[in-house]
Amino acid sequence: MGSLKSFIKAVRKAKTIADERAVVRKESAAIRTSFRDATLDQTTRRINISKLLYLYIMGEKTHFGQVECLKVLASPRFADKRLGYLATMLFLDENQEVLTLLTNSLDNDMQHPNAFIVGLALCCLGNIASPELARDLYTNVEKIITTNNTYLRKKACIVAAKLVEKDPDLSEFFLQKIPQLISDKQPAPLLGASKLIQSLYYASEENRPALIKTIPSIVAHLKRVTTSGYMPDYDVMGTTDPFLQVSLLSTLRILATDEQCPAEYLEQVNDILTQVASNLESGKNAAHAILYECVKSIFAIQSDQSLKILGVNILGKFLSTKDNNTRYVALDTLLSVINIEPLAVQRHRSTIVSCLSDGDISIRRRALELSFAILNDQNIRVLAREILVFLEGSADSELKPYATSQLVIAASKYSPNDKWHFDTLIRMLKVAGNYVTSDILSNILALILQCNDGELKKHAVTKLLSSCLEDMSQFSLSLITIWAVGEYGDIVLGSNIEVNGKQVLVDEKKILQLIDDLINNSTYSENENVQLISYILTSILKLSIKFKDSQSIEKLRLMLNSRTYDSNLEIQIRAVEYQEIFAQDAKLKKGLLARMPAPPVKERESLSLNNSSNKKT
Amino acid sequence: MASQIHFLDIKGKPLLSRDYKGDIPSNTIDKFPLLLLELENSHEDGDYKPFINSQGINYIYINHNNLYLCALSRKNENIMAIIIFLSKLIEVLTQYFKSLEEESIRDNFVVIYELLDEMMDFGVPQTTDTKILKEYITQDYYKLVKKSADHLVQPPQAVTNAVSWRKDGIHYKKNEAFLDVVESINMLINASGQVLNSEILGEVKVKSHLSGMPDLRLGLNDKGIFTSPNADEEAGSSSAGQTNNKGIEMEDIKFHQCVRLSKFENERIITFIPPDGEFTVMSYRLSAAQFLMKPLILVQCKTKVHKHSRIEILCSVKAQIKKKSTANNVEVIIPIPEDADTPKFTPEYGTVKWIPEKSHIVWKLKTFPGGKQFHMRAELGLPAVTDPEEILSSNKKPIKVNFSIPYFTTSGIQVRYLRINEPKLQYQSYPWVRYITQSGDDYTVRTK
Amino acid sequence: MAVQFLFLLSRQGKVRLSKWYQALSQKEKSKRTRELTTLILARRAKMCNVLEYKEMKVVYRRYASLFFIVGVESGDNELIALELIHRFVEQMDKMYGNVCELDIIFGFEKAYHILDELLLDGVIQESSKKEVLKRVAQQDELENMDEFDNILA
Amino acid sequence: MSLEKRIRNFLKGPKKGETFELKSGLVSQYKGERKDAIQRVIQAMTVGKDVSALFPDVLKNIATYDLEQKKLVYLYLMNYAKTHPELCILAVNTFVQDTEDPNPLIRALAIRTMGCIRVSKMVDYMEIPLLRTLKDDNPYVRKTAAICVAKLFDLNPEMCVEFGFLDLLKALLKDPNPMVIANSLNALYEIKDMNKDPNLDVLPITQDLIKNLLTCLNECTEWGRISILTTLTDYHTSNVEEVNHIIERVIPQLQHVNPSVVLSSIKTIIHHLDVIPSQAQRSTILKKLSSPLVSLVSSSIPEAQYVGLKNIRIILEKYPQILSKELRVFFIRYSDPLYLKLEKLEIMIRLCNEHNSSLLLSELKEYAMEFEPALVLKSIRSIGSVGINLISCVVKSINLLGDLIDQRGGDLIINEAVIVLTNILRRYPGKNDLITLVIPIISNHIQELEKSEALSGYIWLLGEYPKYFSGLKEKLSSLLEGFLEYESSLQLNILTTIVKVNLKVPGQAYSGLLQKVLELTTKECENADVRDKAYLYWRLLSSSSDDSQQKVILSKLPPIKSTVSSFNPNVLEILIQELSTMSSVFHKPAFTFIESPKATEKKRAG
Repeated sequence: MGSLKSFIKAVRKAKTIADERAVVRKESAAIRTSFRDATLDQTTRRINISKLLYLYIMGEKTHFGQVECLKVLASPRFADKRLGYLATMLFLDENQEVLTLLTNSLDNDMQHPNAFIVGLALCCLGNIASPELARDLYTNVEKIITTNNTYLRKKACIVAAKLVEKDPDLSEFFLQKIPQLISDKQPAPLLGASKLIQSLYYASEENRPALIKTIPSIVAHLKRVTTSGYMPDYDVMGTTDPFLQVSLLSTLRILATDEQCPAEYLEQVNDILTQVASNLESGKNAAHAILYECVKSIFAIQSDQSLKILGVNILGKFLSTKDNNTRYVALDTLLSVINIEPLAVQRHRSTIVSCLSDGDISIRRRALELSFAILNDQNIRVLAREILVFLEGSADSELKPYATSQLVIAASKYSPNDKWHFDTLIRMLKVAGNYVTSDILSNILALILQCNDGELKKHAVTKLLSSCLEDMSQFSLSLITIWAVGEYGDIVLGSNIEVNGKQVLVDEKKILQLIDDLINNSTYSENENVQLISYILTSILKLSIKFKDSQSIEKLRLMLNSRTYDSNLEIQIRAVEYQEIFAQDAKLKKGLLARMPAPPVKERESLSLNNSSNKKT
Repeated sequence: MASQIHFLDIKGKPLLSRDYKGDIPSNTIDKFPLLLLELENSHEDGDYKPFINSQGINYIYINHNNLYLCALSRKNENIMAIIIFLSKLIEVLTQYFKSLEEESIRDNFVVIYELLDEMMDFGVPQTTDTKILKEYITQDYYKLVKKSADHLVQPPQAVTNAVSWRKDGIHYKKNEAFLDVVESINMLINASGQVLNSEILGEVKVKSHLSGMPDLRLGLNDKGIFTSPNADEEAGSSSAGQTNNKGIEMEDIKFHQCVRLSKFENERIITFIPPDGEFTVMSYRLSAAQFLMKPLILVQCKTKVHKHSRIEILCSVKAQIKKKSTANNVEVIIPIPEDADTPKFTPEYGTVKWIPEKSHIVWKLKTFPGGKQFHMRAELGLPAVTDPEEILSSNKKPIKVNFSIPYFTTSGIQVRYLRINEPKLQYQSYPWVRYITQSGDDYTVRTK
Repeated sequence: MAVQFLFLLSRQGKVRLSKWYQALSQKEKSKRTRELTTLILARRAKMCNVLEYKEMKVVYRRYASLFFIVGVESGDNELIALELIHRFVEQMDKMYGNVCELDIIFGFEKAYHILDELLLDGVIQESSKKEVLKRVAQQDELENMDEFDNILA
Repeated sequence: MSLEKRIRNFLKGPKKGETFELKSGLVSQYKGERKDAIQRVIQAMTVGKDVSALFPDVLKNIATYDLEQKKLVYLYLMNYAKTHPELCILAVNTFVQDTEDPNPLIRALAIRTMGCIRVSKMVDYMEIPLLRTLKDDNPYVRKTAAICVAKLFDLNPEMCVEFGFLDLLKALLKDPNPMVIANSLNALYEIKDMNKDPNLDVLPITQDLIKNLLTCLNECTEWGRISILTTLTDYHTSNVEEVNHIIERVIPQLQHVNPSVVLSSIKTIIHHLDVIPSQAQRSTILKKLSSPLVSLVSSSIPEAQYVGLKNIRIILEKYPQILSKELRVFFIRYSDPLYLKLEKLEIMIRLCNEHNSSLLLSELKEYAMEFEPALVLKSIRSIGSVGINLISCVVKSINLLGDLIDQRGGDLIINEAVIVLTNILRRYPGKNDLITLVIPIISNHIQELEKSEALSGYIWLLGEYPKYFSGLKEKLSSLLEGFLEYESSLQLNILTTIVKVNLKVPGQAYSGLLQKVLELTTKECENADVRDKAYLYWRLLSSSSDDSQQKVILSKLPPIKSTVSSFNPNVLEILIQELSTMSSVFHKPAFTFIESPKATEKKRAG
């Protein structure tokens, strides 16, 4: 076995992927075999682990090296420990069984006189602690967190935060340390303390009153950092310690949004936000990061009107920059502003709409969600048009189910009149009928059922029919049309509709033709087909009392009949039952197939993009 | 047929492209990696298809050596032809560069462009025969290019000839033709040694060192072939796929393009003007049920897995062939878990080697006399921490067996004669024939 | 802000360094790496550096031939994540002296050492530019002393 | 310098230098340097760098005797012609000269490249060279020129027709050289696809043409044969003699080594087959297709095998007997990619008959023990299909499924097995022995049912065979919990079952449940389809006679025939006509996924 370097070289020399795999697998096998060698010297052991690290980076399996890592880190030598811990943190996670073997080493090392060894153990615990490890080792962390050694204290804070996440019952031990920790002025321990406050806050409601009391200290820290002069070690393009500022700001936001936060504290927070936001010179990413964090806070907490205006202005500036990242976060943030300052966001409508056709999907996503957020009864005509354009033109199939659902929900809320409402829905079905969720589909049908205006109903059904005759590739359009034709066939029979620019008479033959085409020439998935056929069967039954021509009626019967052997259970049940109903006398049938009563009106909540994307059935 | 042809790496990144028709935007292929990703994600549901239709564009691709060759088209094209064309492209390039992979594409882009130009025009396949292409597309121009235009390399007549596979004026001092009859056996054997499925894939290979434009006639002892289709018209069926009492039933005979197919169909005679050098004149497939009731090489194997510590393998192999025959280079390839280590082997005969990159061990027996049986024991370590993803998979992987048995064809097929006639040169010539039976790609034994 | 994972990717799509702060199976890690590789390599230079992926946001930045990619929670500050990447790059640059892809390939341990002094459980633990490097250097020295002890023993 | 800047410089620096270097190389006084520079330009172009700025400098190197260099320059021109249409015209002279070169290779290269330079002005200069090359003595030049006519048509159809090129091309169909004929045929096909003029008959397929092509078929390269076979398939005749002649000529092609020639031949034969009046003769011909069909599956390219399998499935539906003896060929190989395995199962299940059923079942059992979930599921389905197709196998199938559940278990397998078992009972309704075999298996795993199809089956069985289930009432009422969260198909199923049980079980034991389900479906449910059904039941129960109620609701489902999917007859006919094409692998007619040229045109414009 050679050195790590020669191994890496051999991998890089491989000309094909297959060659590379061979080199890697052979080496991996040699390492496994080497592990069995009880007489192995420490240097070779280290080389083995280093090679495993390289394998890990390449995405290869390393499970067989877990035990060996634990052995190496148990060595007294620092180099062994350092490498052993490094590998352990990468190869193991909180779910590994061998983790229990680690407890002892961690315990010992956290009590080691050498700070760096303590540091390694802390780092390891912080990365892969399981609830058991947390309970077994919290006392060690409790001790270290009050040490004078800044290097260890900063680490201990973050580790404590992790332990509290793993077992909230450990809160009490660390909560009492907070006053002391937050009075530290050094940036690194403050970063740690800030994180610990956040973890404790989320771990239990009981912790919160005590944590809220730290607000004045945090405000003071922020004040100090923002007014401090140039600090070369912490300066990023003219901004002092953006990492600390962002961390403190986010902690402040969490605490200040709590209901129990007293008004005087809120005032302090308002002041400091004003100060931070107005003193920063924008233009550089680091400054933008802080401004962005401020704006998020401004709209999360109860803030003054003037501060809100400041926040809106900052976002406005963000939107107008050339930097795409800043534009992206601005779009993202506007979403949370909409409920607080709707008018301010409305002002950016044209920018938002133009982003719907941006070349970057990240921007498009944000713009789409925002478009729906700003949609109201004033602008629905304009925005609906833009969204339909998006649905027709865009290739983002993952965004479309969201867009159709939202459009339907928004149209129900804000449509200016019923005709517009139906026309918009039908246009949507025409351009994106394959991206409608079943829930929304039901909703559209319910709307038709609920419509009491006969003329409008006729308008809707004929329009559906002509759209479907023009293009049968949009599933929801077909489904809704076939249902409507069944229920309202009597309304449309005999009327003239326009199909591809030509006048067409809707007669029994035409409807039979439509059904036939849907059955024979459509190309939906198996599931969709089952649904479509089920709908068609019901329509056939309903049409049987609406048709006059005996030949047409016989055709309907044959269509039902042909499905009585269908391998799909639902279709077969339906076909058989309907066949029996078909044979019943006309009077009974009329009664059974009378107009269906309208369903209850359901209110639908707007969705957010992240939750809706996996909902497509 | 194809609007564009692309060579792409395993992630779908284009390496070299040729646009033949200009009816598809040139950045269309950039979507390919994303489409591949989508496809891979649907792989486990079995929704994977080696073809994609996205926004009106068809992506037709084949995978070779971690490369994709992809053709784009808007129309409802002959997909089989496209796939075969792509595979021909691989074949030609492999013959040009020994092996086709990312690096050889980068290194030889000039020649590849030339070949792409010659093999397809406006999306229509042209010449795909390497022997002919090599006549005028060479990697070494300096030998051919002279100072003036008159001496430039010319398109070989063969490109457009009816005999598009052979050039004029070939000359050999000694005119010889070598015939190899090779039968590959594919067999599926269950754990108790029963044959579930078997087939013989036969090939008659020719190495021709003959001058001029020789006309060859090959005679075999296959009854089916030599029975005229009209002879048993009354039976209502013709011969090629039909059982014959004494002859050998050949199914699925395929001929090299040089063989006169209609002559064969009408008169059952195999005649052809051979390409120069090596080629396969015909191939056939036989359902082996009538020849092979039991495995030629029988393998029985017991595996015992002791979790977290080791795996034990006990294997025996028996040559169920005639005593006087010998199987050569027998290899028994036994799958083992991916994370095994520290192999210990005790073969009764032969050598055993662990091939970790393929997760198997290979037991090699150089010569294996008929009727003999040997045993082998193997033991390998397994890690204390089990691989969370190691499912049943490796257990179900079958054992593969390789072997070759010279001087013998399983089907009993024989070459009766090879008549060589060069009308102009009238030379003396010598045909040589060899026979061999070997394992096919799929001679496998299922494990429990 | 908590980083969920970080990896370095070459333009050819090879991973040069990776660290996961979430407990995921190897299979899942590979799957995500592969998906993100495809998604990020397909993005054009002018696009923004944020990608919404599963329930998180992926922030990336290209330096010469390497992409630095981090996954953060969806409510996290994407711009500070960019600063974090930049800080990591800066520190490596100082450590290796003009860092290049090869340095990281052959010296990945050093990169991990910096990372472990910069982040703990995905949380930034040190914002001073000097401190991280100083601590890494001190530990390097400790390792050397081991060697020294070894020779004496 | 900051790191950022340094990195930026690093990125930009060499780029500028590179272009500059290339530029000076292209105009170097040394030949070798110039050629080297051209090569590097092409290399840069290959990896996607934009080197169009070098256009004028590359162009300067066009006049050369070095064939390789000429090809490279031409290649460059083709690539960047669109961005530099004006400059392209500067190359015209060289092109025209080259079409008169004594070397046919140069003549062909020039005319081929000219056609690929998609600049409208180029058209004006093409007339004379194209006329000349179409009549060239050398067939290599003619076959290249033939394709060039299609390229010209693409650029300017009016001119192509006006100047008589189309007619010249048609005339080439009688060329003595088979390759020229094949290319002319191909060019005409391309033109046919591009043509928008309804009055222009691009490729009239006449008896004479067919005759000519049939003689040419054996002389052609494999690709030429495919083109000819396409034309033979596009030819329609009811003349039996003619059809016999065509089939006779095509049958030898079934032995061709190229699978696409084989498949195209099969397609041609099937296309003309129906014209032959004698049933016996037709089946003789069909028999000849079985071996070639099987050969498609032994190709060494999995993608080609897949296309083969997809086409076999179509052909099998039209001619179910064609491969009745060939089951074993479709056995799954361990090394097959998953998509092949699944497709092979599709074929195997369609070949199942009394003779091979037990062999098939034992194979299916093996596959059901594999680890790829999709393969396992499909194998379970297939086990069920065997039992459904053959009554002799039904008990064996059921036991096999029961064993699988016991041995492997897991939600995936249980759900799939329950679906299959339900279908078996639908095939053999009312058979007590089967019911008592199946229902206990299902009853033991009700908790594990998740998949809606499996749940559906189970719910239906509750209504169909209520006597066989214990605790029916609890089972039914538990279904009503969370009713509104179920998908509509399950809601429908529960509704039907409760209505059925109510009619079947005398007394009022289930009337509470009935009331509840009707309320839920009519008052709470929004789904129109579910509501339709609910109102139908409600109205039926409240207004009609017991007799009609019984008739409608308790009508027995006739035994299903098969669970193997089949094409709708219209689709099948189209697919048979579209064998070997894209639509044969998607199993969808072309019109459903291929844009019409009109729509394409719109997109290109927009």
